[in-house]
Amino acid sequence: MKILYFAWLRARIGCAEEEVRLPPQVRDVAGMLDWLRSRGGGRAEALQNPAIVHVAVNQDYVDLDHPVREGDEVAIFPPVTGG
Amino acid sequence: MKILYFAWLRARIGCAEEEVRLPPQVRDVAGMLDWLRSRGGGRAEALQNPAIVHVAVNQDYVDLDHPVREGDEVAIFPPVTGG
Amino acid sequence: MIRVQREDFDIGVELDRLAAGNRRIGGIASFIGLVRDLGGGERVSALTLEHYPGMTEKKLAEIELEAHRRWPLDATLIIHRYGRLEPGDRIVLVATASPHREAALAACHFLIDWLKTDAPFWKSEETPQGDRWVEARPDDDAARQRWTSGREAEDP
Amino acid sequence: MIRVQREDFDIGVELDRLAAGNRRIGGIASFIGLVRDLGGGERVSALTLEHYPGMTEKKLAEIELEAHRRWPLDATLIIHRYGRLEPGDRIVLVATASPHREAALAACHFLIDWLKTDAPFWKSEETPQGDRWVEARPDDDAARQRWTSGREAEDP
Repeated sequence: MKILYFAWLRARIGCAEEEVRLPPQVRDVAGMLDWLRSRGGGRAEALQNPAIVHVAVNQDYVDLDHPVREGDEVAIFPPVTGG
Repeated sequence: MKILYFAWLRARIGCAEEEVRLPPQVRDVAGMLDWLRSRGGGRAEALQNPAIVHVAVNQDYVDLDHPVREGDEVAIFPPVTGG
Repeated sequence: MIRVQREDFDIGVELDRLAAGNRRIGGIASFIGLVRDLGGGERVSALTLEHYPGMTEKKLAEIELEAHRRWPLDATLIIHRYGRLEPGDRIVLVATASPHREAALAACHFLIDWLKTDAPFWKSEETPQGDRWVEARPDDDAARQRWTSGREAEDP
Repeated sequence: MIRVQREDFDIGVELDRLAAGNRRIGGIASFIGLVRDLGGGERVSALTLEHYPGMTEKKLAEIELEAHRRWPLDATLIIHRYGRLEPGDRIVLVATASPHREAALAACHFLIDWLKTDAPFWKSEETPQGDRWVEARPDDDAARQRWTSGREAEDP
């Protein structure tokens, strides 16, 4: 599964895109974030505050209970500031 | 006193601007309109409906009880339709 | 700034000039009114705009001043044309520039609403049935009214 | 129409194109967002806009579609730039064209409000204290919220 990071999340984790293989017990966004936090490399700190960590699956905003599956494009980013 | 007519009021009365000398008993807009209606030349008909006859004195919208005096610039016109 | 003119205007030039050199400005809102080819269900081949020179400029300046009183605006522009215009031609431009987008958007909306009911312009349309004077729309009075009931703070 | 691009755009050309050949259009509303030289009280010498290619276009298309669902619009345009921009540079253009001025104005306001909260762009500012990521504004969420509480009919 492809995970994209944007803005200061990308900067803090030091990675724009990673290819991961989720363990079978991880089924939703909340589980995925927990699992990512456990992987180190600044992820625990960068992803700690759920209020400012947004997730998109296949380019749609999703909530913590949204399912994630192999083959999804997942993006993790802070609140948007365009316009 | 100068009276200006605009839009269909000008067209119906057939006059864009006239110089008049108000009789001394005419003191306000309502009195002026009554007096103008009595002068003929299509004025009675054109000025009959007060809901669609607007008056400006010295380039400000005014109500029927607003005073009129020699030297004022008076304009009479239908509701505006610009923009 | 107020301009009442027969000539057309260039939107790009006008909006660039509005913000020129002012780096505080974060947003420019604008509204352009165009001549439509339909009026009251009839085909319109042209429009003639008559106005009251002197009072037009006075009213537009008052409306502009009121917008500056209500919102933090760095610059405003109202251009209104008169004379004979054809479908697709520009009639009016209202533009507002502010550090804040809400102020620019609300003030632009306010300016065109007030201009519609307060600026002494009259339109006459050329139709296959002959010329006819455009009637005022009650909608326009209602639109103006919204800005006088103390609700502008909650726009929209 | 949606465009996400690094290059600048020409307002006059874009707005003319929006209404070109359509004589039903009575009003064009637009909003242009510019880079300000101040952010959070600090001098900003430049801004870099990052976005999420693919999702950006998808979200902007959804927002545009929603505007067409809510108002009678003949044409809409959203142009959003990315990359490095300096104070005074254009960031975004939103434009709407409709037979009716109210629809054009309300839809333009709606589009920029929704774009602010829904389109995946992020700004980083260059200041004398170093680079820093712009924080989202609660005001923007509130502005978006107004359009979801069924009050858009009474705009403003």
